Amino acid sequence: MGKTNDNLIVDGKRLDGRAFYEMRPITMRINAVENADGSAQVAFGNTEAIVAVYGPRKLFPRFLQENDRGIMRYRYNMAPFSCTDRIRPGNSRRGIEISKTSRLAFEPAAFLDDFPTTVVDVFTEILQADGSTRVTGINAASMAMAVAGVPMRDLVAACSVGKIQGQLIVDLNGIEDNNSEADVAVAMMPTKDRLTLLQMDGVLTKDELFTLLDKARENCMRIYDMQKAAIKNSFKQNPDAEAAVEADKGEMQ
Amino acid sequence: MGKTNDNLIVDGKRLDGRAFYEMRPITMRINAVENADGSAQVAFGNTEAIVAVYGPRKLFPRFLQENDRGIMRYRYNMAPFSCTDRIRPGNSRRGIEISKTSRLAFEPAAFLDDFPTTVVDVFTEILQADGSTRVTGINAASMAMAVAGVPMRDLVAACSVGKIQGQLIVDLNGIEDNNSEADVAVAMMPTKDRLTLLQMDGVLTKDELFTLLDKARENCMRIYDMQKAAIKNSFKQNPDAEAAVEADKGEMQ
Amino acid sequence: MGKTNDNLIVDGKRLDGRAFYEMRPITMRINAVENADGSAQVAFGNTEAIVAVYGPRKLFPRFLQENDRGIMRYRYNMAPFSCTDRIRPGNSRRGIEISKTSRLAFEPAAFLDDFPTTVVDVFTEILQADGSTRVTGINAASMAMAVAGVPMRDLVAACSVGKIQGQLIVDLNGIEDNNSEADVAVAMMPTKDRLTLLQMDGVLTKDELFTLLDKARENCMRIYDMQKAAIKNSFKQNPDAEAAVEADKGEMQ
Amino acid sequence: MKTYAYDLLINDKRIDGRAMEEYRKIGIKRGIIHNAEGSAVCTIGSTKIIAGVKMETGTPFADTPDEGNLVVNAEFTPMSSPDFEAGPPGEDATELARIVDRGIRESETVDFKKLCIKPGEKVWMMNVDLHIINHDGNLIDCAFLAAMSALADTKIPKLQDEKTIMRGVYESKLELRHNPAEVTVCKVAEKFVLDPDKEEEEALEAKLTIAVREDDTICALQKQGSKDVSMDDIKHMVEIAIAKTKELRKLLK
Amino acid sequence: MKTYAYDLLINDKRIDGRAMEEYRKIGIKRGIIHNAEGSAVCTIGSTKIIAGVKMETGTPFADTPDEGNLVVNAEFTPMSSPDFEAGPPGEDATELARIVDRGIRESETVDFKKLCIKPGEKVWMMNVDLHIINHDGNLIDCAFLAAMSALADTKIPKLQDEKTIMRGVYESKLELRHNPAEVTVCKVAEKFVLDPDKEEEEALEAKLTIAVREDDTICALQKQGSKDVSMDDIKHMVEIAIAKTKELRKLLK
Amino acid sequence: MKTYAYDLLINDKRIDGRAMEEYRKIGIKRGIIHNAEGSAVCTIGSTKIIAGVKMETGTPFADTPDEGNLVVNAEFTPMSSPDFEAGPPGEDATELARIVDRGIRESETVDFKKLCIKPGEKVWMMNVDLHIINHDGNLIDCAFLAAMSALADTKIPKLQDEKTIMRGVYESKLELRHNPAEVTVCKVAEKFVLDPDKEEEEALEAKLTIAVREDDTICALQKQGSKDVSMDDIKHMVEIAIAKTKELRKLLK
Repeated sequence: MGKTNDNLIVDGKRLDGRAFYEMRPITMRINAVENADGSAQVAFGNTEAIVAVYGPRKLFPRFLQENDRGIMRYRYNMAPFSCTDRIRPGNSRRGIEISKTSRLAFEPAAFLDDFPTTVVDVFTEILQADGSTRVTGINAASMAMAVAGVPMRDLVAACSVGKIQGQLIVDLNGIEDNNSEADVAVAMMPTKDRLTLLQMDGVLTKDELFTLLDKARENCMRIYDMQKAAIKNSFKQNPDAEAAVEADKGEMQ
Repeated sequence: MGKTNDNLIVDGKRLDGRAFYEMRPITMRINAVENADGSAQVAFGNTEAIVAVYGPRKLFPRFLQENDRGIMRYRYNMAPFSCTDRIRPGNSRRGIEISKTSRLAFEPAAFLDDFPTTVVDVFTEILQADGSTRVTGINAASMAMAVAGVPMRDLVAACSVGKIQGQLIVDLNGIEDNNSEADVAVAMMPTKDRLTLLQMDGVLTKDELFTLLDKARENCMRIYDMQKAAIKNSFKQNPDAEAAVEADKGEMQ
Repeated sequence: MGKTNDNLIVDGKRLDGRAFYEMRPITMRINAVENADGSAQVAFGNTEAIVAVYGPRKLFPRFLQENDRGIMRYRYNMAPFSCTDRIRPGNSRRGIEISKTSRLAFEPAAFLDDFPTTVVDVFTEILQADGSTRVTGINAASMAMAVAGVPMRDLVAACSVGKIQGQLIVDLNGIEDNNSEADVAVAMMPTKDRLTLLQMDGVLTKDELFTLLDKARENCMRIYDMQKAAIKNSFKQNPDAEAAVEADKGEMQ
Repeated sequence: MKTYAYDLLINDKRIDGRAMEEYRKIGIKRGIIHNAEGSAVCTIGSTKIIAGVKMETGTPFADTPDEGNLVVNAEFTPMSSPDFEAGPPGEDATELARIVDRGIRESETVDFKKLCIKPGEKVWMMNVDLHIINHDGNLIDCAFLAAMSALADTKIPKLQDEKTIMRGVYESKLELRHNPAEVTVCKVAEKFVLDPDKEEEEALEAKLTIAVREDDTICALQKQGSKDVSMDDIKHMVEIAIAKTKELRKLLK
Repeated sequence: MKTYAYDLLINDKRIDGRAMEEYRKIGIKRGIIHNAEGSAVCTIGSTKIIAGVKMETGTPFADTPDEGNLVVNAEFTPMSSPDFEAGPPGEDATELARIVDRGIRESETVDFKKLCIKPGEKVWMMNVDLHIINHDGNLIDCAFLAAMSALADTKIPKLQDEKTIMRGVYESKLELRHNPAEVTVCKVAEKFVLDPDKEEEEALEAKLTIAVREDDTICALQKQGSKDVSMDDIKHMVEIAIAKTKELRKLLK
Repeated sequence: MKTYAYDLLINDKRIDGRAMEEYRKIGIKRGIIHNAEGSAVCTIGSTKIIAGVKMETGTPFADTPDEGNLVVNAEFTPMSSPDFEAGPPGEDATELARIVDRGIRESETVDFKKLCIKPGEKVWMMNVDLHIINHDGNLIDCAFLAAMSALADTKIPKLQDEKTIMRGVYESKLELRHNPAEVTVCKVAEKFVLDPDKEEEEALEAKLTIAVREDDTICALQKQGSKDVSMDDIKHMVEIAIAKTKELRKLLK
């Protein structure tokens, strides 16, 4: 899954058979962590994230509280078995940066000012990593926050776009990510048409970048519709019944 | 002292000449650490532990205090020079676990509820390790707590039992421990006939286990008698005189 | 720059051409760190230290405060690129010891008792290391504290003296330090003729030591005069004008 | 604590109506993590733990030059309970990992000699990571089921030229020689109970985790909880465990 | 925050009278650290950062056996601001280091294949350490200028018998294939502004750091700040950066 | 501080009636730790320190390819004083270890060339661990006596095929070329005093630790304490130390 010299595009298709602007199969599930105030599990192909949200709840110890607003803490963490090589537990520089940019992707959306002295804790665990992990985590976090009842101006939807072997594409998987010419992560409040996260690595012309941003906007809107549907659906069901069923058939197909 | 293929039993005796149900020579001394509220030093053969107890004393910072009971903190630590290979200072997973199970070996015995907002600190240093270190430490800790005046329902006495090359034995030394088929650590309040610690590694049938537990009970009672005698003895002596003598002849024979 | 078998003295001169009792060229500059309450940059040849002082300022969290006096915190740190081999960021045992002895070099000089509940923070960064780094840092710290307005009985001046290949010398550079027979660091309040720091490594006879201490005293007095001149000079200039000029021509020639 | 759960338990009743020795619904699903050499999720009621096995190559220990090794790690992720915080494993997580480790190791389930690649030089290191997703009591039993299920799913990767691991291409399945299971028997007043949920756990007085092999031998014991037990209690708890592990073992087929 | 700086900025004015897209005075000086293989100090106004490059030898990654590597570290030294404390890099320092790293890496400025010493065995590791000396805003732009200037100053040391680095004796200059620059475009209300000082930074709502190569391609993006932006904002910010980097790039000649 | 101890000291009197330059009773016993290559316990009054030497093999430093090395570590165990807490060594423990290290190293007591196993590849690393058991003042002098006694007890293990250390089987005694001793001369008001207990230590103003070889050369100096001293004080303190070390040295025979 590291660097490769192989072709990433064969017969006009990507290695996993996708068209250039085709996302992987997406699954979304609400209520993945019973104890949490809100939780969700999202998979983009083999990339899978589970997110639990606790709060808004009173923040302790007291000297960490802000008197004029609530604060958000965001942990992005890769499970040790999520990657080809084992990830050693503990903070990595990459994890610290992604945790920060992910938190900032939600600060414009959440009405934290209304909850002084409180904290919203967002815990993201990447269970399986096959590219685009941070955006997968953000999509799950957005749903978990909504279910937890954190007031938001809009759901946040996120996706990746990029370029491989001269071709612009969407939703990079692991091997594409590791061998990409450019890799862009975008988060938006789709109905407001506002960006809350933008990170790019690689080399792109201005025009390529702008084309990709437009593709990202389209996909965020599609993801947003799926998020909404998943949340709505979950409220219809009897959650207790659902939990029993899940235990029966295993949690994670 | 690691794994060996050699016989551990020769001519019906263990390598150090002991019979199967024979403990090593045991020495016990009170007042090994002048500054402590209570202290003791115990050796089982070449395994030697020194324990100092401070408290019950007020616990700071205040937010650690419990209002309805006192708490106990227990540190089990191996001195860097105690083993064949040097032990690097700092917490090990093994040390964390033993500290926890040792603390739980005393919680049933100590009347901590009578001392709200206080702490009893128990510091165990293993000076020499030749098997059965945790039980040696517990025996010393029990005496140190008694001398410190921590009210207890009973002294706690501890010993190891196990199985080597098909034979049940008591008081495993280092090479026996590393090559045992089973290794059991037991702590008891002997006069109450109650167990407060039980840990087992290896493979035993139910009957073997129960036989060993009975052997452990016998030995704990013998150890208990020695603990009581050592404590009683120490109160008879003039502690100041004793300290002067000790400095003279070296501390640790 | 490590151990060498080469001669350190050639034709009665040291490798860098200096006489035995000759210090390297010394440069001193005030106001090297704009944000600080006081700061200075001092170079002894290729050894260069920058020091910023913050305070006296209220110390938080409150439980660290002393009610009858102010406290001083002193950090001696080597920049990662300061030595031949990269220094990994974080505390080293050497850094911890030097930070302590350097702090003690100032405690006799500063009137900390007049500022209860406050702290003076002294941050020393060694930018380039070519021997005698701790004394170079102390010289800069002394000036920075004076500029910050910390009341002092006297400036503290510091220097190194030592012995290479049988010859007593002053102001050891890196290769001399690493191959010295003895290395002595001295800090004084020169006008009071009082020592505040003394550290020695190596082997010296009593007479050699006393000779070197006299040499150190002479040099501290000379360094003291330079410190005073640099401070006086800085107050004459318009600091804003100076800053603009500096940005223009680069900071560090 | 004399809680509602306590009042029920001492009358042989449980919050959710189960029998005293009845487990909640258990769900196990293997092969859920694409990048792991083995994986499983286990749910007991709403307690949920994912186990992932990652195979790495390493150097054998000096006294076992022809044996691979096993490392069990546990992380109580902060998402799994409102009480947990991010950080290094505490004493409970450390103890859990070590109990699971011993149950696997001491039962001789894995033939470490089969994990040797080149004697004295290179062996397989199996990392079993236990990721606690939701904590609703009885973590140890759930973790052991997850770990054993993940091991049953584990494939040994092919090696390219004795150096590089060919991820995703496998040499063989990991062979398991035994089929141990762990049961934690809990005691409250004079009652014995299995599989407590989190509320019930707070009412417990003592616990004994017992690992039992398919031949009914005992291969690990660990007493927990802050109350003492009698020898008869221990014997009774062992009998319960031997009976119950027969049931649990069927789930591991 | 509606501060004085904010009131000025929304009226296209700045505290020090600069134009909205005007930088403060920039000073760059190379070759300032004797022991580093490359070094530079960069000042923007009173923001001051020293970059030092240390070359070490190491083992290449498995998937790029013929490539050297680059590690960028940043330390917000406690001297650089009254708000900082000593300790491991926080999320801001980590993010800064990673943004600078990406600007260098993704622009393909360094040909890592030229840093190979012996394929699969030994390569050059370049450590770029960013030492923040004084923080008065716009750290990222200043850090990138310092890093690029230090790289332009970097010489590759000679090796003695493929093992020992001959410090101070050089094989060649490090070759730079590109000349990227980073500009952080800031937004407050509907205004765009460059190079904010620390007071202005507190009034900002969003920032976008944009790395641009001399061929006007974009090679890294990172949105910061807790407010959202529109697609049109992004496009406008990119245009500003492309224009401005042309100016900054001249300083790197 | 003007305490009872202070009032006595300035009148040439001491709490326990000793003369100003008289040590408390000193006890030394070697060979007390079975698993260490060398060991000793030293008591001065009720101050008690155990030193253990563990020999390990390691790689030599690049600039001394044919020399072994020495590492001195000190741990102020939490048992040794009611004021200490468990954790990494603080500045006092670090300083103590480094002073003892220098006294041994700088006196050239150990011929590091004799610790070479294979030049450039393998050398002996001597770990001297100082375990403070009880702290009643004058730790440095006690630690140095313990360390030197442990070194005098040290045996170099045999090696099996240049790889494995044969623990418990020895090649030879460690040869000591010199017999240094350390004396810490303390000053309070204008009085000089040796071997203060803990109560007296709090009254002290300055301390100078002086290592002296049997040829009366000085091989390490370290000033401590927060008061300044005069040149004459230093000279007087050195004279006291030269005289006193003659006495202490007899204990090391």
